[in-house]
Amino acid sequence: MAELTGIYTASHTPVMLNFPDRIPTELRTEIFGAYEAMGRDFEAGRPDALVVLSNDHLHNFFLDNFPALCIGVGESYESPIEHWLKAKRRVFTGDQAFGAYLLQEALKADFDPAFSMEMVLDHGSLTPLELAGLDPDLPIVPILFNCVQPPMPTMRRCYQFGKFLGEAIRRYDGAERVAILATGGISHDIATPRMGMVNREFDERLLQLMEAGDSEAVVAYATNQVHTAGNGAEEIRMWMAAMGAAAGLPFKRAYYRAVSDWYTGIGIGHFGENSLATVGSIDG
Amino acid sequence: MAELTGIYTASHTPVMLNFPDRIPTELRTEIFGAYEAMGRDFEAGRPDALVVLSNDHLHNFFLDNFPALCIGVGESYESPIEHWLKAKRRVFTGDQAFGAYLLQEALKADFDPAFSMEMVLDHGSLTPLELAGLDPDLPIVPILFNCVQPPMPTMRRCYQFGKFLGEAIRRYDGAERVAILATGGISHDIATPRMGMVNREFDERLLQLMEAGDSEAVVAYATNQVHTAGNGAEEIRMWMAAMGAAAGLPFKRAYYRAVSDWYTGIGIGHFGENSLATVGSIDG
Amino acid sequence: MSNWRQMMPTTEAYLLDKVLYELHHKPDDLAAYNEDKAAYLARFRLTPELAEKISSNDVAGLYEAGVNPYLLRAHCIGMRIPEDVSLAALRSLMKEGDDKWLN
Amino acid sequence: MSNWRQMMPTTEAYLLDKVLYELHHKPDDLAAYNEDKAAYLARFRLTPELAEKISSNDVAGLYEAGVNPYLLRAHCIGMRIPEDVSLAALRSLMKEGDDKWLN
Ligand SMILES: [Fe+3]
Ligand SMILES: [Fe+3]
Repeated sequence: MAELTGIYTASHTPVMLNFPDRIPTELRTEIFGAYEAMGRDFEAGRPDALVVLSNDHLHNFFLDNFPALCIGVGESYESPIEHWLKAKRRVFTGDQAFGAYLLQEALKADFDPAFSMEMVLDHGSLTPLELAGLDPDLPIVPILFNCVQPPMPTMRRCYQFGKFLGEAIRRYDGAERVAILATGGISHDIATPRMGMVNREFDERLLQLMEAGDSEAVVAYATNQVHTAGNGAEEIRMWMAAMGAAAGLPFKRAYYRAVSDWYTGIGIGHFGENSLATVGSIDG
Repeated sequence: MAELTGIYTASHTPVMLNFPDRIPTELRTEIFGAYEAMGRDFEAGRPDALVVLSNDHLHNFFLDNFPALCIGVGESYESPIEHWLKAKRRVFTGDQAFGAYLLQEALKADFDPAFSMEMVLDHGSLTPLELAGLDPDLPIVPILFNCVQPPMPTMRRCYQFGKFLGEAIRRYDGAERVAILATGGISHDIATPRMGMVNREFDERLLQLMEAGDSEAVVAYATNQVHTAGNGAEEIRMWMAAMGAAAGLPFKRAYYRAVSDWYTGIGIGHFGENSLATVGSIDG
Repeated sequence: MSNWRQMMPTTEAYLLDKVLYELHHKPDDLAAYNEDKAAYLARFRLTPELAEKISSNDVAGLYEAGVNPYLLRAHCIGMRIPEDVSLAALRSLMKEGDDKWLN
Repeated sequence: MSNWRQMMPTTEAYLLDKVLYELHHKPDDLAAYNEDKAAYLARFRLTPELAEKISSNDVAGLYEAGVNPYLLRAHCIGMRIPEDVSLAALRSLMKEGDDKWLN
């Protein structure tokens, strides 16, 4: 029986690493500080293992075999895969037994995930882990959702998968303390005419609904309004999954700014009784 | 609203094409005749499109991204992919719109299939189509189930997917007449100490249960006994899906022989009111 | 506007996607492309019009053809197309109303 | 007996699988392997013991190491290992009771 030490949600973008100087130093310091604060909170829970919910940005997966869901069961994961990403190479330790357990339980529970014994993680997983300053030797299970190429799993389905995941983790005997990091979103556009715009109203409403704790309302809002928030906002599928795994734990935003010059509404949040201090504000 | 013109189940094996002479001419003629009879029955239904339920034998998919289910949405499919298969190269026409419809409906219905816009089909799809002498220009949608590398989707899940599939096909507006060919099994072992043995009792019991029409009993038998029938028997997942799609239509075996020198229990069957004449027998 | 040009990729978009994918994931492809773009693109089943969209860095044209946006974005970065050039190309396709939440 | 040696592949099995997969699916690999097996196998992160299982066509050893049976079977055919040789190697691993439905 594992305890969930914390369920975190955080945006990711390669721009943070590739073009840090596109935003003022003060703002950058504030944002990086918010990720570090998440990392310190995360480490205070002393997890033995981390489940990373993220998405592949067409590096491991291509349209000849694109999974809706893919569970990592590798022994280790190199990162990054992008030859153009300004990040130092890392090797994450994989928790193969935990990944195998989640995969087998998911199939029994009528989910149809693909599995992968070898992936090279992209900025989607790397950026938040790097900025949060997490111990690189903490064993991880990456679970990747298709948010990048229609047709994609529904928001509701991702929420359901998260519910399954939370239950399966709590039943797991192989670890004592497990954390979840869900990364992606919030409002942003990648390579569309809207790129560089951020729909902060969408982000604010989503965060409010999540804080209000009505999961059905969150899923409905995400489903019906995501098209107003950009193709990058499709990544809130991982936030839906985190909410499912949280199984009613309260959500609290820790950070939000609409950062146009980084093309993204940058949000960090947390499900649980203990608290990440809230920094930043909607009118940043 | 499409009509299902026929739902067929048939074994496949590369040995049929690679080592035809390992069995006596008379037996080979009988077996090939049974596939041709299936093909004639199939064509009598005049389908506009064919959904092929099969499995990839680690050609398109590898353990770095292995899908539980994968729906083909390609414009065409070359075949075969095996450099060692003695078959002439063919290009199957893909029904891209139909594949896209089934994929999108599956995601809405809480299945999590991968999709592929480019696959080279292997003997699993090619052999039965070739032996049945089907029109190579009949547009197809291949749907591939993982039956070859644990962990795999459950028998029950494959049955449920078939139920979804039958309903989605019947609702489809883009074709008038659709056939399903499910291929794989029955008892055989690939590259294990049992290779070359056929568990004809398993096959007989499975066929009897299918003919008796109790789907729950079939799924339970398949789930609990498949380990007695060889790793190749895991391919009856496609028979489970065909049974789900048949939605209660009666099943009738058309052919069965345990063919040790081709390493396989070769079965052909059909769901529907009209009839394929039964040839061959269990004590062949 | 929709988040996506195509809810199911066309074969044309798929073929473009395949070039952009292989270019940035196969070990020697980017160097081969930079050395001789026409020769590299001839490996693929592209029409001359589609090949031209890639070789001329026609970011707007690739977007309109339905290329996956992440492949397009990675290609822009990987080919070192200046950010303001690729952004301006995309922005040129903005339709009235699309910019209602510009900030 | 179970249909499978491993209900979840070990990393060792994965590494062997990767060699067998690439050998028969990448365009030049089979020729390179046939020309110089040791040099080809050195491309992979295999222990000498694992590499030896492949280069010596140790069908029984590969089976016991948990190699995917379809990759093993395709390798036997692709390498033209005689059918009776590969069958005999596998059959040598038969345990009492496994043959109860031999026919
Ligand atoms: Fe992303
Ligand atoms: Fe097969």
